[in-house]
Amino acid sequence: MDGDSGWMMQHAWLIPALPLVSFAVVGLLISPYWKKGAGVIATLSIVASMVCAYVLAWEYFTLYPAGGEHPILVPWSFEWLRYQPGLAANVGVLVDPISLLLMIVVTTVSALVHIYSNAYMHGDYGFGRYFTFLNLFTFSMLGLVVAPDIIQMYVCWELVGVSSFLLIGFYYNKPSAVAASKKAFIVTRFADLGFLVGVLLLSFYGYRIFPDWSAEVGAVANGLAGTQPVDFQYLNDPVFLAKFAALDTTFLGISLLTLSMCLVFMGAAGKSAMFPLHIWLPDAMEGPTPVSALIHAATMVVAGVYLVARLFPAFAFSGTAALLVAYVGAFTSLFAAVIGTTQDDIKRVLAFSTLSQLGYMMLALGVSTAEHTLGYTASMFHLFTHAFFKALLFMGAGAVIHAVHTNSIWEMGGLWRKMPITHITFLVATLAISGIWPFAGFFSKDEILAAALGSGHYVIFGVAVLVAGLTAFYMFRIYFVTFWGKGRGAGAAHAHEAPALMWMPMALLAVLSAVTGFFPMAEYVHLGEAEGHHGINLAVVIPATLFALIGIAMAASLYIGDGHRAVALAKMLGSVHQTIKQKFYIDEVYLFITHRIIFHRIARPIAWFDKRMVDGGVDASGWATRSGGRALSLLQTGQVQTYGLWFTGGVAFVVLILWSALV
Amino acid sequence: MSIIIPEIIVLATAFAILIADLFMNERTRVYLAPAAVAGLLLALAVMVVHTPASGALIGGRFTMDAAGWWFKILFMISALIAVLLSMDTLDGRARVRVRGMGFRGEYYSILLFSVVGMMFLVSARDLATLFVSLELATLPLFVLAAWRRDDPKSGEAGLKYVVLGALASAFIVYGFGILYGLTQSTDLETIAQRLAGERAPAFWLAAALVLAGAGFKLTIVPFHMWAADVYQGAPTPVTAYLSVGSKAAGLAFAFQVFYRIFGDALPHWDMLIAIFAALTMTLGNLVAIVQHDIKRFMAFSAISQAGYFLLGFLGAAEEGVPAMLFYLLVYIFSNLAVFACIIWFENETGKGQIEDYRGLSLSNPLMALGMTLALFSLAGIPPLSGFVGKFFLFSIASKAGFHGLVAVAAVNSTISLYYYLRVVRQMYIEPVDERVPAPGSSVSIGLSLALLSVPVAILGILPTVYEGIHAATIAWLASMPQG
Amino acid sequence: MIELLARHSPGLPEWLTLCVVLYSIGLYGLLTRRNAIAMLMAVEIMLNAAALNFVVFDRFSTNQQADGQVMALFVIVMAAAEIVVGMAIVVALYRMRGTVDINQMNSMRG
Amino acid sequence: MEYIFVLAMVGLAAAMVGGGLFFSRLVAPHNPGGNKSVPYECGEQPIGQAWIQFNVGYYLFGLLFLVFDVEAALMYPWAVVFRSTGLPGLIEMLIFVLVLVIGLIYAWRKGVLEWV
Repeated sequence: MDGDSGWMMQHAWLIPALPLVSFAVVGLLISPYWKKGAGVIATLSIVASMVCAYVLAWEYFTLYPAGGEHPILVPWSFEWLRYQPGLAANVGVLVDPISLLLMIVVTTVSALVHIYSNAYMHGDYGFGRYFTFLNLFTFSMLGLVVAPDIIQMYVCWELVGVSSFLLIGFYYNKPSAVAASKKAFIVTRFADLGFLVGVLLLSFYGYRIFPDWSAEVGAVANGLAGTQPVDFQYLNDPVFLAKFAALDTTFLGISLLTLSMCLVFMGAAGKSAMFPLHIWLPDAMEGPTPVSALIHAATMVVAGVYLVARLFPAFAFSGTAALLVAYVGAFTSLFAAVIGTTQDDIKRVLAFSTLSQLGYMMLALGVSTAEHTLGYTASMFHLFTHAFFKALLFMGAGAVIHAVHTNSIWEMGGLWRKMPITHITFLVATLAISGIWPFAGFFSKDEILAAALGSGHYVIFGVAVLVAGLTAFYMFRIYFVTFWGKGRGAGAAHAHEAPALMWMPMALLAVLSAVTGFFPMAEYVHLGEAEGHHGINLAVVIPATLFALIGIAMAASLYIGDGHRAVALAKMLGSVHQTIKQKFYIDEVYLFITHRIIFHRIARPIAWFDKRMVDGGVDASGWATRSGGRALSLLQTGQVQTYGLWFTGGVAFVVLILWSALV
Repeated sequence: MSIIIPEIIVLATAFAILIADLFMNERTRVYLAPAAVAGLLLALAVMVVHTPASGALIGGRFTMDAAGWWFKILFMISALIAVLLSMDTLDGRARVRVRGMGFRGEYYSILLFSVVGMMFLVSARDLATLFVSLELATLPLFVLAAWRRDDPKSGEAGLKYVVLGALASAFIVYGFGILYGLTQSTDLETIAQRLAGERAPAFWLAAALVLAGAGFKLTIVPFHMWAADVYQGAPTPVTAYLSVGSKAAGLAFAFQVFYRIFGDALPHWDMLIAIFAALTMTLGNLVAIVQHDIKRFMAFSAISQAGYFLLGFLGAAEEGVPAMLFYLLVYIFSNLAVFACIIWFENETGKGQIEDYRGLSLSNPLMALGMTLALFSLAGIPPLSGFVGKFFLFSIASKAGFHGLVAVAAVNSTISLYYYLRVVRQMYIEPVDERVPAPGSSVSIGLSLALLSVPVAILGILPTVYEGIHAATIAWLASMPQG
Repeated sequence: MIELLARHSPGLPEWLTLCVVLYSIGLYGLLTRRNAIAMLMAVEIMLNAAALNFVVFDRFSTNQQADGQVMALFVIVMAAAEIVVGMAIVVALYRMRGTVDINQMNSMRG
Repeated sequence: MEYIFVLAMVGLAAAMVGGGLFFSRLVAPHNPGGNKSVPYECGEQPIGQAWIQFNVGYYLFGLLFLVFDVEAALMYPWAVVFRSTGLPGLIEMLIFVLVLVIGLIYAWRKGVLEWV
């Protein structure tokens, strides 16, 4: 590395290492003996990691100031697994604007969630276990973010999945939580299968193309000697992509590049809950609410977006794969927003809103191209702002749930008086997500819309504007129902403000949600030339704000007061409303497919075959092995002279073999 | 001169313990084990401080090189842990007293003599020193195996070991005699030079005799027969030391003869080595399945592990040697960790059948966890160190073109997983009929297990150690006469 | 008579044959004798055959290093050490079992 | 021709042994039978057969003896070359003997030399 790179740059590994150490310490030593200490130590480690991330960002942008060139650095790495000469997987830390962005988001939100959880989980039976898992998650997520190669990315990707699984099923004596955790794990694992195949394809061809590539770009001369065929820098290299896309091998007429990118996107879609792999996310709300805030709103679910962004040059080169990303994103955002308007469970509404916003980020990535990269910046910008306001929304929801002991918005109401701080912060976040000036969401959404419009995808632009309106509608729906009107349930009557440890992180996030929109993201995160903050594009702002206001107005008219108009509307819509409320019966479709078709028609016969034939075979081979062992053990007679005879026979055997081998 | 200091320290410790024992009473003899530990630690420290030591003494009859450095470190670590594991039994701290385990001073000094023998073995460059140090390494093991004076099984184990060991020595020394006759030299380097291209039948006979001797120490089928009975009959701490020390010495001896004497002919023997590797792992694994006594079970496990070691001889030395050394390291740690639990369990309960371990996860979860970890490492489950070690060895065999052998090895790995899991199943899954009384804990064994578990878990993930071994091997090969 | 002896003084092949015969006798004894002490004696014969082997080669070798004789000495010493250990074990075993019959030493097998 | 001395030596040795036997036969009184045919066991009355198993104590002494027996085997060649090895050779041999002496002292202190 450069001699003048700072201390933090050289010790960047500390950022993921601190949570890992804390995970080990808390999990093995602290949590069994000193529950309270578990929370404190876990929190401190994340705060330390957060400080490191800030220092690292500061050092990086001091070296490479805003608006200029932002190279990808790998300040620390070591060879981890050498498969064969010229193919090794490294473990390391990659530093560039988007990894820094993610590091900051992950550590900040994680630190705040840790603080918040100290109060939220107070007195819970699994307090120590909770913080152990939370640390594990933070470590895995940071490891994923800083991965310099696709192998580390994949390993951490799976670790993130595991910790998510553990946290969703945190209340393991609650059957619905266990079912939800299984569902999340199976669905994301299924998606990861695609990712894995994609990784294998990439590394297989990456390895084969690698010698050509290094000859062509003069890797050794250009200081790229340490590059491995699985490094992102190599996989994103235009020379490599051109060679990869030009390979003769195709699959069903799709080029291998597009195929592997689509497979990688399958993994990303699973983790970021894109349609049709979204079904696990609403159920994942069974986990503790701070976990939802951290994992299922701010960080883990954006891993898919991050993965696409990380491989953006490859997606852009493929084109087709990018379009797939754009359309899946757009559809998911609309689809989820529609469902979000009908849900009664406050966390579920937020979950669908997360889906919708993730769709937004995906579509922004999808519409951008190698030349026109505004969407890339916009997507990262939205990821950044969304992390704060969505975490805040979840924390607010957590505070409310903590106070009223129910998830149903119809049992809340009138909470603004009893929980003033929660109310204010929730309102800020709601305004932010609805895209009202000057809150953060306004700016990032605005950029996404501008990107969609600028790239000429008018359908997608239209969908996005519509979704902006729907978002405002359903968010203000739950806002009005929860905080306005009269208390409708027993819990709502006895609600009281959250403790300081809970509201302080919320207040901090509220400030962030309000102001981060003014952050000149484009000067920091960009591909190629910095395009500069493009200012306010009226063609975008006017329809978006208009739709948002319409949404708010509709929500106000329907849900302020006793809500009889909403009931009447729902009745009028009848089966349509019911269909939406049942999430378009997607879960039922999956159930039908898995149970009726896969289990009954396919799995049962296979199981029968397995039981009768395969197991029989396995049993037989086990029996044969054991009998073989028993027979051979008879040679061991216990007679030392027999042993001596074997020894002598062995010598004779060696002589014979050597004779035949050397003659 | 400094290169021989570790040997001198260990030897001096051995004598000091022997003499001190004469003037001590039963109460003060508990300090003998710490003294042995201290001596070994001091020797280890000198060894580490003097890296990378190389050089020759006594007219080249005692030389030191990078690979030898690793071997000596491993020998000393094995002995160190063996002493730690023996302490409770010998000092009578076991809850179920093991009778007939007296004479502590002798025990430790004999163990140290054996270590010195092994250390000289890797430094030997002459048939005489090679043979004498091999005997010095082995003879103490005979004595240790027969240590328990009131246990007929221990005596029987010792007798079988000594008879077969003497037979192996006779084969080796006769082979050496023929080699001497062929080359008129006892210097290994000269022998290798004069043997180059040798195709006389006498050469095959000599090679066969020496290989059989090496196979005996390494427990290669069909020279392995002694191992099961000796492992089972010997006192458990001795078995622990035998299982790693004897194997390490066997590998060191195999190194000496394969690379220093037969280096020229070795590439022609790959088929022979492959056959023995396949035989060894298969037989060891199959017979291990039907065992009930945990020590006998570990004996067959050790036999099958020896088969994996052989794979390393199939490839080029610069790849095979580091792989074998690394696997030896991993094997020593994992096997000693398993034996730490076995010794502890025997001390606490006096039992040694696999079925007796039922419910251990409830009565002592930490011990059960340590044992599980080590067994998984032996079975080669990623990401434990055993997996990485096997991975290197398998890849060498596959590069050498022995795909069938790799398939056999992989099948054997699966079989071994089955029987290692048998133990784990007893500890974790089998229902417990009565509440197992919570066994006590032991400082020395707990410490050893803790020390061992860490490398078992992380050696596979941290590549530094392997890289160190690799670099050492390259240095060693460079120091070899004709590369 | 002296000339007769000189003409028929045994050469390398004869000596080597003697070594092999001795060695084989020892091996045969080891594999067939039931008495543990007799087995140790058989081992001793084998080791001595090996020592003789060295001496023979040394006698017929062209260099004057006497390496073979040194080896033979070491072999003798090692053989003695081996026998000492073996005898000690046999004695201990006899005290416990009252027999040195190797065929009865099979309590561990399978 | 140099073997003639060996031959003469053999003849002389045979003559001395044979002569001794012959002379004693000539002069000694000849009175076989009675206690004289009993095996000589240091003046003790023989008990049982000669083909008995010996007391293990004999073996222990035998083992200790063997150590020094073999030591002598190594000392002869050392003595032959002692003139050329000089002081270092002496020190080496002393170390060697010291090791054996330690063994002997150990056995002595442990009571191996006491007859049981």
